Amino acid sequence: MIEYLLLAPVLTGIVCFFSKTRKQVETASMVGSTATLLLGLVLVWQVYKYDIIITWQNALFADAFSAFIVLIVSIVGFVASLYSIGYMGHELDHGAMDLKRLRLYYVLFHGFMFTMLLVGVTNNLGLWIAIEMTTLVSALLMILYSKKSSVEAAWKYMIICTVGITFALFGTILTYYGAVNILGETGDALNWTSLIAVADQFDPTIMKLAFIFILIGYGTKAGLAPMHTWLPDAHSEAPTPVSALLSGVLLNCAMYGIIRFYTIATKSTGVAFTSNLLIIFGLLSLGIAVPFILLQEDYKRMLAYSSVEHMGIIALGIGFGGVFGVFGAILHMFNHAMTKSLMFFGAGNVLLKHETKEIFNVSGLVKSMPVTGAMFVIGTLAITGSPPFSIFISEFTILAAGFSQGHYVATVLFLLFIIMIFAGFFNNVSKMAFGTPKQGIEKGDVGRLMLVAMGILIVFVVVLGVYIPPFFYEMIMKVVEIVR
Amino acid sequence: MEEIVFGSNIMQLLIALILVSTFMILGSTRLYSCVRAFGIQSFLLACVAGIVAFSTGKIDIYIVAFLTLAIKAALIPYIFIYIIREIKVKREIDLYVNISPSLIIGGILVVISYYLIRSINLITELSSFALSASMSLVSIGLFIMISRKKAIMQMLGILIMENGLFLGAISLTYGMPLLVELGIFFDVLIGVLIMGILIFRINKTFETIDTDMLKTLIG
Amino acid sequence: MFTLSSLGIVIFQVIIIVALAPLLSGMIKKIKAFFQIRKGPSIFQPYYDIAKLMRKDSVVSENVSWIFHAAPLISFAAILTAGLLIPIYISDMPLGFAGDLIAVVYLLALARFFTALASLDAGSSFGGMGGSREMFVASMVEPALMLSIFAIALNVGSTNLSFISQAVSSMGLAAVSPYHILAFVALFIIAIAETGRIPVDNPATHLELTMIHEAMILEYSGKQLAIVELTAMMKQLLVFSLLANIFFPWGIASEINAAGIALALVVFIIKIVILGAGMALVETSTAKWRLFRLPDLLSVSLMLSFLAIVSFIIVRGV
Amino acid sequence: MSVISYFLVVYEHEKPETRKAGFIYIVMTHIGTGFILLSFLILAGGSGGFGFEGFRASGPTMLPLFKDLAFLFALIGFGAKAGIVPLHIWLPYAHPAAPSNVSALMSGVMIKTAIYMFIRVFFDFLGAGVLWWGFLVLAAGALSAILGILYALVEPDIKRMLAFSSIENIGIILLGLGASMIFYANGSPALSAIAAIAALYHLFNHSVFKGLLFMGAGSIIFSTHTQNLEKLGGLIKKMPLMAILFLIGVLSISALPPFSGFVSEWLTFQSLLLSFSSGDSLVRIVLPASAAVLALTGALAAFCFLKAFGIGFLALSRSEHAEHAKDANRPMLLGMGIFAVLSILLGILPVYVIPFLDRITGTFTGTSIGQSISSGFPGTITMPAGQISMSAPSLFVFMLVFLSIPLMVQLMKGKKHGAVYETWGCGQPVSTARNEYTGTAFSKPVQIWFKNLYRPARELRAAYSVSPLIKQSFKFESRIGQVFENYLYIPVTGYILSKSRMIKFIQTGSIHAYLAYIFGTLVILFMFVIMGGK
Repeated sequence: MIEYLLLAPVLTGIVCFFSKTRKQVETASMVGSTATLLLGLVLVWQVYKYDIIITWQNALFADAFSAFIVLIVSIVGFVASLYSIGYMGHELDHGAMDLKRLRLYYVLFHGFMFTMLLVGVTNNLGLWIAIEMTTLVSALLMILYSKKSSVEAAWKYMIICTVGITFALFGTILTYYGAVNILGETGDALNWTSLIAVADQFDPTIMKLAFIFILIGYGTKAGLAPMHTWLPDAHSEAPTPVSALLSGVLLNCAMYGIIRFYTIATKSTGVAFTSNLLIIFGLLSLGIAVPFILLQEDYKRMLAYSSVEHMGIIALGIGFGGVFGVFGAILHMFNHAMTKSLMFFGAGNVLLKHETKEIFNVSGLVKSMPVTGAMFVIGTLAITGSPPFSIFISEFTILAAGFSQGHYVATVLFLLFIIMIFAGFFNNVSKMAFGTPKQGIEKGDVGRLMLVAMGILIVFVVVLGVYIPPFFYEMIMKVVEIVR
Repeated sequence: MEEIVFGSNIMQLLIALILVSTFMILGSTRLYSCVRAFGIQSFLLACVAGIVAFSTGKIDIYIVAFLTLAIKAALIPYIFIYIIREIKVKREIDLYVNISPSLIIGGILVVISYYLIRSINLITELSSFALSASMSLVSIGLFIMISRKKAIMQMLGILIMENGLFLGAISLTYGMPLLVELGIFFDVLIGVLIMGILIFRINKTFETIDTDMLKTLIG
Repeated sequence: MFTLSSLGIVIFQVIIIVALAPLLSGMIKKIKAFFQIRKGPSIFQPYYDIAKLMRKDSVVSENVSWIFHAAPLISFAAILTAGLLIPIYISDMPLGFAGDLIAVVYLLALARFFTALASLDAGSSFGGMGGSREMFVASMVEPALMLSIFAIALNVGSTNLSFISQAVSSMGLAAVSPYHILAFVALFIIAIAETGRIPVDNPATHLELTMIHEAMILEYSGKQLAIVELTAMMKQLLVFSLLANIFFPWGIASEINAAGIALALVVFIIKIVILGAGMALVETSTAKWRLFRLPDLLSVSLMLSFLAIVSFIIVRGV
Repeated sequence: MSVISYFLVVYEHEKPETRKAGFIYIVMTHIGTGFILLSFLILAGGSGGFGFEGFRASGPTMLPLFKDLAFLFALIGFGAKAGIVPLHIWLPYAHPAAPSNVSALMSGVMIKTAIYMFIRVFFDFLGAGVLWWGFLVLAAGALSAILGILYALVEPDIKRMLAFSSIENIGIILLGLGASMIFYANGSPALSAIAAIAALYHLFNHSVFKGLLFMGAGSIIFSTHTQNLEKLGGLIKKMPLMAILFLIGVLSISALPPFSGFVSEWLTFQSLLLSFSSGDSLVRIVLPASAAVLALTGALAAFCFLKAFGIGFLALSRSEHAEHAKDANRPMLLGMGIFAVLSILLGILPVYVIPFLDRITGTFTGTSIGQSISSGFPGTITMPAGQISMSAPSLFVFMLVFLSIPLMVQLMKGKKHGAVYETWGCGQPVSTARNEYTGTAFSKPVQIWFKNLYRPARELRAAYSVSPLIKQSFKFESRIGQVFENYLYIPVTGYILSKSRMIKFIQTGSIHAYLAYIFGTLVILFMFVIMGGK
């Protein structure tokens, strides 16, 4: 069953490659992404029923957690492809893009989808290869516009992530070494299932070293604090649908990797070591995001830093542990993916109309682009964690976990940073959204398709804030079992 | 069984030579000499893999050894030379940290990694030597990336780290299952290809591949 | 409760207040003249003034609204209602239940509010200046007034005026303790400010710099001026009776019989004349203070009353 | 609540200062929510349940330090929402920015929800057993009352003045609440019930007359298109009906006898005065002192609203806007009328309101003293001790009776008014609106009295016509320094921004630096593990 899921994006990529006219490419990509979405949902339904699926002599495997990641990837992927039809179409008409590049874009887009799905479903070391491939494909996607800044961003992204991933490889090797002593030379010394069963007999010092390397390696990919430097450049320079995918989904896949190893490492090294590390990194990412959001001039970079902040929150959630903490973190992954891509789409619309990334020369959004403006403001409220929306629920659960687990200082700092980020974020967005529009910006919103895409996401953001469907709740509880 | 294999002094000699080749890269100021040294290093690595395969008699390690030889010793240096010739870049590498201090730092890194691995004291005497060599390879690779300005040198730094990891994998666990090794090689190859494309694109837009120019995105 | 006699007392009280007020101000003017070694007008001069004003026509400014006409009526009514609550010649006032010290203070505030409002109505700068200064003085007076009332209330345990006067009179001479005197002095200073006597405000002048109360009623003439003057005099009488019957309530009739009431009346007149003399003494001996030195004067009275409270607690040793 | 009200505040978002107001508003309330969250977490920490019963259950079991912490966070959190002094800066910005019916709602109801939660947390969850809590609330109340009214006094903008006066009234409510907490902690629930009734009564009154005043201000702005008091004047002739209603609002907020403000202020005074029967001597000193503060606030409130009504409505209109103002339309008057009637009734018939309030205070202070208060003569409120009683209806009746005497005297002889002539201006030929007293002049004495609080700054710019000798016109501008804002909020935000400017430096743009960061973290973590990190 997993193979079909992986096959779908590859097929669409190939079809897009061979299709000539713009109409063909767009229809092919639409059909492909709907297929991926449906297959993803089917997989989730199957996992919901049989708990674990292992195929292809256990190279591919899917349990509740990977199903959760697949769900995020397919939903955001579908909406992103919907959005990119409108976005790329607009770019084409305005001459920023020619047909050849457009076709290349769609091929790489679906390649990127394939690699992220692969991350979700592969077994132990396949994870490393999948993440490595995501870096490669997304680097290519970034240099679509041959602007100076996007090339520079791509180069930095490439170098820093590859360095990070090499460390992760070393970490994986160390875990493999630990496993081999116990499990012997058999092939499956790398799969999650066998590893978790045996995890508590590993030698603690090796596992500590391995966890450090993994944390730094996948931490670079997830944008945790000291290794986040590539994130603002990459996410602000990439084309909008790609940056939505990057910060909405790719960071979650990297976090998926960290949490996988966290479950293994904690069994042998004891909870204190790993969770303290995660809390330190979480608080660091939150702390570093604050100044950059407070004094930001470029709204896409502001959104990128808010991704760093939210990854910090997820790390904190896992670090706090307990049912509350992990549940909050997992829910936060989903909420963040939805809200962040919504915000990036909004930013994309603004970019198309105002052709500038400076917050200073954008104003009166609510007047000039009523629908996007409204959704952008709602998104801002959601992303900063104001009550009626979904992110508030997950942040609140993490806060409650922090308190009940006794990490008082961390929780107070967490709250303080959130408030400061709220102030900075709102200051910038209120400058953009309200007031009178700059001259030369005539009224009227951008493409209808894009608004539909944003509409779907708004539904998730608002509904989840109020009511978590039982099916969804059960799935997250299953994931929590796996992680704890 | 490890002691016998690693007991043989040939293995120690090979690992020592690998370290020497890294220092050659550290010490060289011209691009071509670096690429050549990298080629030698990969070749030596292939020999180490060959010996391990020979002693443990497992077929897939043979394939791995052959692959290292083919890809890392031959194909990648060729790609490097192609890139250098294509971009007509000036030969020497401009550096943040010039040669003598970087050599000293390389030395210190080797000592540190040796001390670190010894303090973990979990593996037998000799293979810990191989592990510390791989650790020092990784750290020197990172140092090269930090201290060299040219984009190509950063690519080279990554590949040196890759070699260090491969050495560590071989010495620790005689290589991973075949499927995984193939995946890693495949990834490394594509990585180099894409970095090449990137370098061409940088050269086209910035007219130089000196990373000092890449400083526009701030704050 | 609402028997004929209590109705009689109430009406008698009203008559006394209306009658005695001009007499009191006449007497104070007489005593002041005596200290300044001049003959001074007769003590019944205020009655003649009011009668004269009643007959005169009134001239009203054109840009005036209904407030200008309503203000004298409301302040007259407020002062008279306050008068009912203060025991003048009989200790348990039949209408005592309707309000206590705080109600009296706020009734005075109501009268002052409407006079100041009327002063603004005419649109002249005199009225504005008078109103602003009056409210400025009032906002300094009220906290000191409240604290001095608390000093007495703490001693007796209630703010009901008749209850206080009965309690203090029953305590006899023992009541004159240190905090009692402190509170009295504080209230005396406030009385000066409240009735607009020399150090705070000069009642006898029309010089815009020194007059506060006069400035407010500058626009009135004829019958309205008469009512306003009468209200001012009644307020003066009430403040004096407050001073007299709270601190030295001896001689107040406790039950309703002709002899007791007559005696109480005589004693009451003597007391307010003595107080008037004291006030006149203060007026002739001090000059008018600058407006922005008044806060110091009134903070003196504030501290005095605060000391009264604190000393009450220390003396009581509770 | 705060999020949606933010959108109401930013309704007319064209004007930049509305956006600034909205921003300050949402950030302050967000800080408030942050603290409230913290205190709820502490409360829930014990039993884990987030429902009110969970809090009620965990209240007594918590150890004292946590209890105090929960109390402090709740005070700061709800204080930010209610606008207690140190956290009040959003109120004078948000209210004038919002359309007036919204600000009527906000200061009438929204601030009260914060008070509701105050009571719920202090009495219900934490059991209000600690004495120093009461003193803290009392101090906060006194401070907010004094500073609120002082700033309201010198404020030329009507709606900002009303916003500041909301802060003052919140202060008065807190005074009542603080007193009731002190009595409760001292173990005399009857007294604390009275104080709580006083607080709740004032809360209810305030919503009524503040709503009335805000609607009045709204209709003024609607017809004269200006919020500045200095430009109004003479409105009583142009908007007679609205003027009467506004006057009723002004009278009740300045707590003058027949109106609602007087009753609640009287009750608060009595509750502060009841301290003489409580044992602790500190209480017997602090409470009368706070009564003095309350008296000062009351007097200043009368002063401030006299200025508002006098300058705004009486005499000649100072600008042509005010000249052409026409009376408010029917629905506005109706709305204001209802509130005016309500505030009169509340003033005259407190006896019916008190048993209703008593049932509320009975729940959380544990005793109901309803009957003892309204026992005596019908319509009077009698205190349990010392026959202290006050009957508002009878005061009103006496007023009416005594009103008739001077009225008859006036009507008795001769025609009502004599000649109508200009105002007396020492013989000046023409009395124009220019020599009328202005709002700032009216409140000048207080400004000089409290000058080191206000730090008034004034500026006089002369415009020269032809030669530097002949001055053509003067431009006078005076500003009142907002102490809290300049000395507390601006330095803090400045510090945060400068610190973040420093941190921004780490994103230098050079790839080598970024790699160095990764290398650094690796080394640090290594040391961490080697040292045998736990």
